[in-house]
Amino acid sequence: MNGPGEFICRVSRQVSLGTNYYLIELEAPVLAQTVSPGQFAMLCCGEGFDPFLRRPLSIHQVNKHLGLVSFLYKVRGKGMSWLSRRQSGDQVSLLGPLGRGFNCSKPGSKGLLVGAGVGVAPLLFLASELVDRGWELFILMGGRSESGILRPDTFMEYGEVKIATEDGTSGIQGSILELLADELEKSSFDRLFSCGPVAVLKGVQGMSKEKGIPAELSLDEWMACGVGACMGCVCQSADGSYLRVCREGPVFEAGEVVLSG
Amino acid sequence: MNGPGEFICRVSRQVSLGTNYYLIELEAPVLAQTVSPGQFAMLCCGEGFDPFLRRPLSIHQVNKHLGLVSFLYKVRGKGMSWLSRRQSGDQVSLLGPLGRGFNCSKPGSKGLLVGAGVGVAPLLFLASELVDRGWELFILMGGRSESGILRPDTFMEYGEVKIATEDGTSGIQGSILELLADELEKSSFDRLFSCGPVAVLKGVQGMSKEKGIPAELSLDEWMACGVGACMGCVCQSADGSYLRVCREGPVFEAGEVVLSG
Amino acid sequence: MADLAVNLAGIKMENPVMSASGTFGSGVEYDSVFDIGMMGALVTTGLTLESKVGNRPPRLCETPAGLLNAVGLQNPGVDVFIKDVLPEMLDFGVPVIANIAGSTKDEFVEIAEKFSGTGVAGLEINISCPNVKTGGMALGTAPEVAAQVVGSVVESTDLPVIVKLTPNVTNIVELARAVAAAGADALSLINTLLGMVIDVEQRKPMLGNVVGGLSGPAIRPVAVRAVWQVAQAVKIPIIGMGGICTGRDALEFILAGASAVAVGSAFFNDPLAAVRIIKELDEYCGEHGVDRLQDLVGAVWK
Amino acid sequence: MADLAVNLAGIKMENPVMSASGTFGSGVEYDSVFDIGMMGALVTTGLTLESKVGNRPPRLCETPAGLLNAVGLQNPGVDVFIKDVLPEMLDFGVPVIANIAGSTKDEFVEIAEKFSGTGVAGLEINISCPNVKTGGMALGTAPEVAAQVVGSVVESTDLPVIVKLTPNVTNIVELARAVAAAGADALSLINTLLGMVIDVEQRKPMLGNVVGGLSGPAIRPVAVRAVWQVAQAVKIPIIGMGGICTGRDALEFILAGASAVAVGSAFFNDPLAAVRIIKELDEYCGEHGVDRLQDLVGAVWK
Ligand SMILES: Cc1cc2nc3c(=O)[nH]c(=O)nc-3n(C[C@H](O)[C@H](O)[C@H](O)COP(=O)(O)OP(=O)(O)OC[C@H]3O[C@@H](n4cnc5c(N)ncnc54)[C@H](O)[C@@H]3O)c2cc1C
Ligand SMILES: Cc1cc2nc3c(=O)[nH]c(=O)nc-3n(C[C@H](O)[C@H](O)[C@H](O)COP(=O)(O)OP(=O)(O)OC[C@H]3O[C@@H](n4cnc5c(N)ncnc54)[C@H](O)[C@@H]3O)c2cc1C
Ligand SMILES: Cc1cc2nc3c(=O)[nH]c(=O)nc-3n(C[C@H](O)[C@H](O)[C@H](O)COP(=O)(O)O)c2cc1C
Ligand SMILES: Cc1cc2nc3c(=O)[nH]c(=O)nc-3n(C[C@H](O)[C@H](O)[C@H](O)COP(=O)(O)O)c2cc1C
Ligand code: FES
Ligand code: FES
Repeated sequence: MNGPGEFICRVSRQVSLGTNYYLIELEAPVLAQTVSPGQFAMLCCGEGFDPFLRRPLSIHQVNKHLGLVSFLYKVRGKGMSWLSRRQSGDQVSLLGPLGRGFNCSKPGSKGLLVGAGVGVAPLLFLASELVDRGWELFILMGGRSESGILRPDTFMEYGEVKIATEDGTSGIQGSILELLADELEKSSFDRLFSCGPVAVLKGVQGMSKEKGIPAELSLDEWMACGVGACMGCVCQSADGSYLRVCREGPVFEAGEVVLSG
Repeated sequence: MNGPGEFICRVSRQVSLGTNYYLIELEAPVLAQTVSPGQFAMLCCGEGFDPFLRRPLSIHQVNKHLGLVSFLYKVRGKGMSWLSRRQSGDQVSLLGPLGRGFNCSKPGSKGLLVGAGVGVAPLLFLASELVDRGWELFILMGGRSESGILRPDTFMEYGEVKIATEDGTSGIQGSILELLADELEKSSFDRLFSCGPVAVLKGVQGMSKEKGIPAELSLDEWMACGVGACMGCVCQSADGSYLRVCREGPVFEAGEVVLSG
Repeated sequence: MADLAVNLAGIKMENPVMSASGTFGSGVEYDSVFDIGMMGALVTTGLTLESKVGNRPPRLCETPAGLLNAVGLQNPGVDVFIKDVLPEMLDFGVPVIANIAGSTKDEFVEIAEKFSGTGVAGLEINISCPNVKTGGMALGTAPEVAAQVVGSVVESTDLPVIVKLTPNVTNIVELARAVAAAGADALSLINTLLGMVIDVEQRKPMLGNVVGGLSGPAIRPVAVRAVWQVAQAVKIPIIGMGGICTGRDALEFILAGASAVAVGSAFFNDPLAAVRIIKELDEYCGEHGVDRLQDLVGAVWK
Repeated sequence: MADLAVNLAGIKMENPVMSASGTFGSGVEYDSVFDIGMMGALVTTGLTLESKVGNRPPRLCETPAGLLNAVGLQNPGVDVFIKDVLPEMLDFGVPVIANIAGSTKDEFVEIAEKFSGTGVAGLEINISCPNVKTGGMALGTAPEVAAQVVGSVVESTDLPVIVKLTPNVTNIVELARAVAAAGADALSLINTLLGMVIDVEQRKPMLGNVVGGLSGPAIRPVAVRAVWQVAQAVKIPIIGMGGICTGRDALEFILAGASAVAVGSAFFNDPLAAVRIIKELDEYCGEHGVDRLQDLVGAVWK
């Protein structure tokens, strides 16, 4: 098994994507070679012991050739706030690659990506990998308003993009789930791939079942170790036991998990 | 009483003075007007709660006209390390002016300043004030080696400077206390003013008593509140009770305190 | 403006934010920093019958997100305090609560009696100080002993009696029940956790007193748990404290069951902490449509 | 290289740095991150007689300089563990200590017996878990009850028996004395402090289990104090833990009286914490002319 490693990475770029959203690019050649879509890393986001825990972030984009890995993130609290103040040349420690990502080798050729808010983060890397494998992609992006629709132009390079915002400032006014329902009415897909708030994941899970289309969901839980050692980050599995999001996930087949919250 | 206030100050300059020593200059017009030599401020030195306490730093230099106050400091641990990474334009919170400083209105005209290591910090502001009041000053500076002799050229503007380093890389090789003993043999002074490690303060205290020359000592203790509220920062007084370094000090007459450690 | 007022066992406060004993001097020390009259109430430093020099230094040591202290109740004694310090505290125009620390039951009674008619709004009985050899925590870990002290004080005074408990016990609920049954009008939770830091260079304890009391954000989860447990077991109001630095921290205690909160170590991190917390409580009420903050007391379990 | 080796109640370790139960999985999870064979010893996660699903999520909540957890001993049960997990742990070539968590005295004995001849180097009796309804802390706060459990396990096994104590007691020394008298070969100090965090938006507890155990640097002063108190009262060796993140932190425990130390939450802050701590211990010895690290055990009071 090619397990995770601890790396001290130079920041090559930090880009602000409007209020509260950032893209950080790190020099991480080993990680760039070994990581696959849907996997994540635990980033050290502070100096003292407050914050104490590392922060899980999904791999957003990879440049194997240049050995670069980037993360797309939203500033929620002090960890992400600290990260957003790193500048090129600074160093950031991370542990990765972690978890079980999307299963890009499953059969199929027509995929629908459903990303809400910063949940689009892992979907860009996924899109590039799927397109490399010959998939045709359709991409749904949702958010509160236009400023929460992240990097739509870049996503367009991989497939047709449709947008829904709650306030109608971009795309249709409404929920990404309405967009999804529409899309599933209109055409058929081999597989759904989704990441975002639990309400969105639940919607995707429901429609996946209803339509009989397999779906993969990327879950979010508080994490401590990130490697499966502490049993802290569990979600409920269909059989009632608990699965570690950091190890058995963060990406699960829709039927594997019971979503709560 | 003109008490302390809480101020959020813009950093106007951060200068590295060789390994581990820095000079930070802040825009603090109110403080610049009200502070006197030997007083200090409690600086917030971090973002989360680790470090949790503010750090006491003596006022090093004041530009009343421009409303600037600067601090000279040594990076020991995480607080000073954080401070050293502030750049011009960043903001730093501080509480000040605090404590009882040097008594510049005491009679006399010939003074000897004794500063060891970063203990010279409060002595520059003191020197400028004393010279303004017509004192003639002699300044002894001590340190482990040349790199620990801070801003000798600036001190020279206020009086004759003599230097002692343990390794002889600057001035005489030896202790600042030898320099002091020499100096007290050679001439007479109206008052001694000292700041530095407790061993140096003890030496000054001893010679002050022996020669009958009054001395003022600036003490160092762990502090929490800095304003006299928590009773945390005490030193022993000559009568066996405990005095708050942050309130009754940090500057004491040599005869007032019993030094330990 | 939401209604932040609270009537705590007869002590009327405009808002629930008090100072924690021993961390705020007489208030005068912070007088120029902010308007002390904004505080809900002031609590004095621990007062003993005779003056006390306190423990030898060092008395403080910073710890991760916390502070270890062993001041040891340095104070001028209750008589000097009442004569010289109390008047300036009363001048702030907010209720003043005297934190009293006897070393025996009888001393507690004697000190309590001295406070009759002095203008203090209540007494906080400190049977939880970890930094003194006699009295303090020694009187506050066994329910029967604590109840005896409290009962005697309650009998000897007309003032509301608040009992400050230590978290350094197996069962804080049992302790709280015992002092409530003995007539306590309110409880203060929590005093500091017993801790120690060692200087690995000198190979000796950092504090002159060897061990000390741990406070600050580090202990907040322990304090919230204690309030949550005790609030469900007793009927008297609770003053919650332990690492409160923000309005949200204060709300954790209120939701757990505290009617008021005290700010202590936070002053050392931010001298404006109390003012900011009051503002943040008001903002929270505004944002969440809460008219009376007291409606939230114990909302987590009620 | 200083001599860092320690023989802890017959368990021979090349250095005193162990993993803390429940924080390090079976070691396999960190296998690619660093050389697990460098550790002094590995301690398993808490093991119960039958498999246990654990508490419902959320199980974790970050606190200032700390972590609150309520995992609730999720584990496959002792039989599956011995068959499937233990072999890969033993493969690392360092002593493996089984942390066992019965819900009754008899269950403790039954689990202990299952470990005979399995290759584990010792048993750590967990009578201090705050996150389970039966067993755990409930068996570990009353000295007589704790002593009974320990006595029974000691009789039923030839393995060294380490007893892990909770700090959530009035008198940890009394507890330590009782289990030492009952035949414990060593003590582990401390398990987590009982704590709680409230979500002020949802107005409900952050953890699915409501309360949890507080660990990390926040609790270090409490842990060092406990080790310092207990080490002076008992003759058996102590494994110190609670917030150890650096070599200096480990030294605080050693100077206070611990013969070995365990690293837990620190792994979450820095996965390389244990390796770094071992290096820093060696450096300290080098810089201070210490030939045998064990010479420093208890140096603060000896
Ligand atoms: C596998 C995985 C991949 C992730 N990938 C990304 C990503 O690519 N981009 C991104 O922006 N975010 C991602 N997240 C979420 C991200 O980890 C959190 O936003 C981050 O930890 C917040 O840290 P903070 O210090 O800024 O906020 P904090 O101060 O820690 O918290 C701010 C608020 O967010 C809540 N919160 C924090 N962390 C979590 C969490 N893990 N789950 C639920 N609530 C939480 C807190 O309760 C609090 O209310 C991912 C999470 C997981 C588990
Ligand atoms: C009134 C006063 C004025 C001061 N003025 C200056 C000044 O002008 N320039 C300057 O460089 N320093 C000054 N100091 C000392 C300065 O406050 C400490 O060096 C600083 O707090 C260290 O913070 P840190 O986070 O970098 O180190 P920490 O990580 O907190 O500590 C590093 C080491 O220093 C020790 N230490 C830290 N603070 C103190 C303290 N207050 N007393 C004794 N030991 C301590 C710790 O035990 C530790 O070993 C002054 C102190 C006082 C009380
Ligand atoms: C420096 C200091 C001195 C204290 N003195 C007293 C005291 O005299 N009487 C008392 O009951 N509590 C005393 N305490 C405890 C506090 O009142 C409070 O209970 C504790 O610090 C927890 O709150 P905090 O974390 O907000 O500081 C003291 C705390 C500190 C930090
Ligand atoms: C996530 C987690 C799980 C734990 N599980 C166990 C356990 O199963 N058995 C046990 O005895 N202690 C358990 N503990 C307690 C630790 O072993 C240790 O005693 C405590 O965390 C203090 O050390 P630390 O601050 O270095 O983490 C657990 C701690 C954490 C953080
Ligand atoms: S975060 Fe530790 S098991 Fe997932
Ligand atoms: S630091 Fe609080 S009294 Fe001096």
